[in-house]
Amino acid sequence: MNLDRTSATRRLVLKGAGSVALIGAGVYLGFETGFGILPALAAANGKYPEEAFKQKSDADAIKALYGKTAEASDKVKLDAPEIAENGAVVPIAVATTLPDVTSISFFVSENPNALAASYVIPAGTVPAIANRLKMAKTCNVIAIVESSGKLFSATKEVKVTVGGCGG
Amino acid sequence: MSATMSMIRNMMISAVLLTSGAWPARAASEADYKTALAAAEAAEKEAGQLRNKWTTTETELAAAKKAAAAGDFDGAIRAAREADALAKASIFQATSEKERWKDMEIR
Amino acid sequence: MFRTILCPAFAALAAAALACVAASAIAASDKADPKTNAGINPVADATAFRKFFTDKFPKVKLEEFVNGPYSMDEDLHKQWEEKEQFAPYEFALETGKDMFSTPFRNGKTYADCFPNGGIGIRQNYPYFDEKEGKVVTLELALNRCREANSEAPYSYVKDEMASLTAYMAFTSRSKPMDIRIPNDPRALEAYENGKRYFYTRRGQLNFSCATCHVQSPGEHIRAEILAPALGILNAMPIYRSEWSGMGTTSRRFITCNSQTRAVPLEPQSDEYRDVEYFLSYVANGLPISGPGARP
Amino acid sequence: MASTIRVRATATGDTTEVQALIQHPMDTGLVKDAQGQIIPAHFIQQLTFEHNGKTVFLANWGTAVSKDPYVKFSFKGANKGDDLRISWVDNKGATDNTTAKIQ
Repeated sequence: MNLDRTSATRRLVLKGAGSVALIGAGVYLGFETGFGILPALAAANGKYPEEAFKQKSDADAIKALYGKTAEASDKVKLDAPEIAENGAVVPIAVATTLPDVTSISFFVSENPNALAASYVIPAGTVPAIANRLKMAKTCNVIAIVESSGKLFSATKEVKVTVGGCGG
Repeated sequence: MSATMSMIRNMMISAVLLTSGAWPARAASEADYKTALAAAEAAEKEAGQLRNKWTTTETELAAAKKAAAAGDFDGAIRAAREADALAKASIFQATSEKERWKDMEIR
Repeated sequence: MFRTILCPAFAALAAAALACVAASAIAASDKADPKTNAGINPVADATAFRKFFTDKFPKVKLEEFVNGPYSMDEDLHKQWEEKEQFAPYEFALETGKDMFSTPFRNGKTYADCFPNGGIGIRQNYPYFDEKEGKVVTLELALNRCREANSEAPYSYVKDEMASLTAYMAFTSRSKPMDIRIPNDPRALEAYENGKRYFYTRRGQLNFSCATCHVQSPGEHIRAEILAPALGILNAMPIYRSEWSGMGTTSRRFITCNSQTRAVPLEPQSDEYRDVEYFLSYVANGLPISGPGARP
Repeated sequence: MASTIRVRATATGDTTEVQALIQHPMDTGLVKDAQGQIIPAHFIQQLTFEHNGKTVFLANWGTAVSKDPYVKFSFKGANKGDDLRISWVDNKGATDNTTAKIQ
């Protein structure tokens, strides 16, 4: 079932018209597997950083994830809104010109757990990511880029409140 | 009509509602509660016929019944009188808006 | 224009301590309401309506009014563009497409109930049904189609209805809204009733739809920015981040009512059908942009 | 059965831009339902993109990723017509996968 949306008029915003190419019929397998708790390993390999996701503050999460601290760098371009239209869906993206990037992570400082997402960037993958995160309240969004073993960061405050006139 | 004007207007309406008359000192009885509730429900029924009920009236009516069920007739009467005042305000709003809506109409 | 306040002479209320501004008492009895057709002029209304908003927002292109809050604020527009790359209503849209072509138990499908098989017709809804003498909205027509084929009607505020209207809206995307008012006094009355509902203040907050969407579009109510009333229904149904789910026109009307502390009416009550008729008519010519994503 | 994964992969020159939208509640475990019961945490933990058997992108997600999660990235070295395999696993062990053709 392939919803044809190649014609430009079908797209509200003409941004790189692509079409849905969906061949394989994915099978939704809902079964219980013993998903062992894995030791906290550096983010650069494929293991799920369970420990890092448990940390409260962004500093602890960064330490649990990378075991070192980051320095701010203007080569890390963090794109986030001034005022989030809604705390449940905040579009946040990062791009960097730093060389051989192996990992990119996003932290939301005042969320119950600061680490929101951590990405492994194999060689040949462009160090730029866009995603949509949840934010509990107005706070700092921090993007960390691991480039040739060193950590670089960018930080931006995003305002978050509820909407509507109360009722 | 500027938003601040409607703010003042709302405050005046709610102020008028809150300063209801003073209550007799003796402990209220169930009968007093029943009469107060009947008046409030009649007013709310009329507001319903005018298709203009307020959610706050409904919550006060519910609070009145809940307080009465718990035997707190003083509280129940206070809530029923509040509901009555709110219902009457919503009736007033419906009747006054019959003509006043034109004030804001784009022409 | 100073709004006079009539001092309410409620029997139940003792003399209020507050100084009461006694104003000209509005006659309690209802003045003869101008029901004559002369007083109702939808064409003039629509022109004035459109001019009000294009004057108020000269920098916003006419067809952009259908994007609601996103045409009012650059930072919000950027977030919307990001969302539209892969919009959250994708799933509802595809579910709606499946549902639309899945036959009822009697083998018929929605296509048999609608002109042109239901494809590319959303811009003509709601319409005035001269047999019934009332406005018929798309959501109502869909449920009537289900009942005509002995299927249970869907809730007007839940996902199934939103998916169906999302697909039908999608097939009409960018077509101009095209609502007609037949030369029938009942149609004019329905239109007027919708306009009256739109401008009537309700709820303890004493707001009308116009208080927010005519007086203060572009302004913040906490995090949200108010949409202009011009073309406000063109993007229906909408996926709202606030609800993290789809919302039909009915759901939007009901939640707006509760926000002003007015008790909502039954979905698809005459008032809602008429106000949808009014709002769609004055948006004639503006493109359909549903299904939409909203804060 | 429709997959929970919607993906668009478009190759321009040597770079392929990939966008994915996945149908998943991403419950945080901190929210109560209408009856006041806590909705247990239920979120995608790992999302993997593979091209020619090699992982080109791996996402480790926590509870702060939005419902019906979306991600966009690009990678080099793929051509039009290649397959891109996408799979996810969530904290309950449920999984889903699909394969898309790069346009």
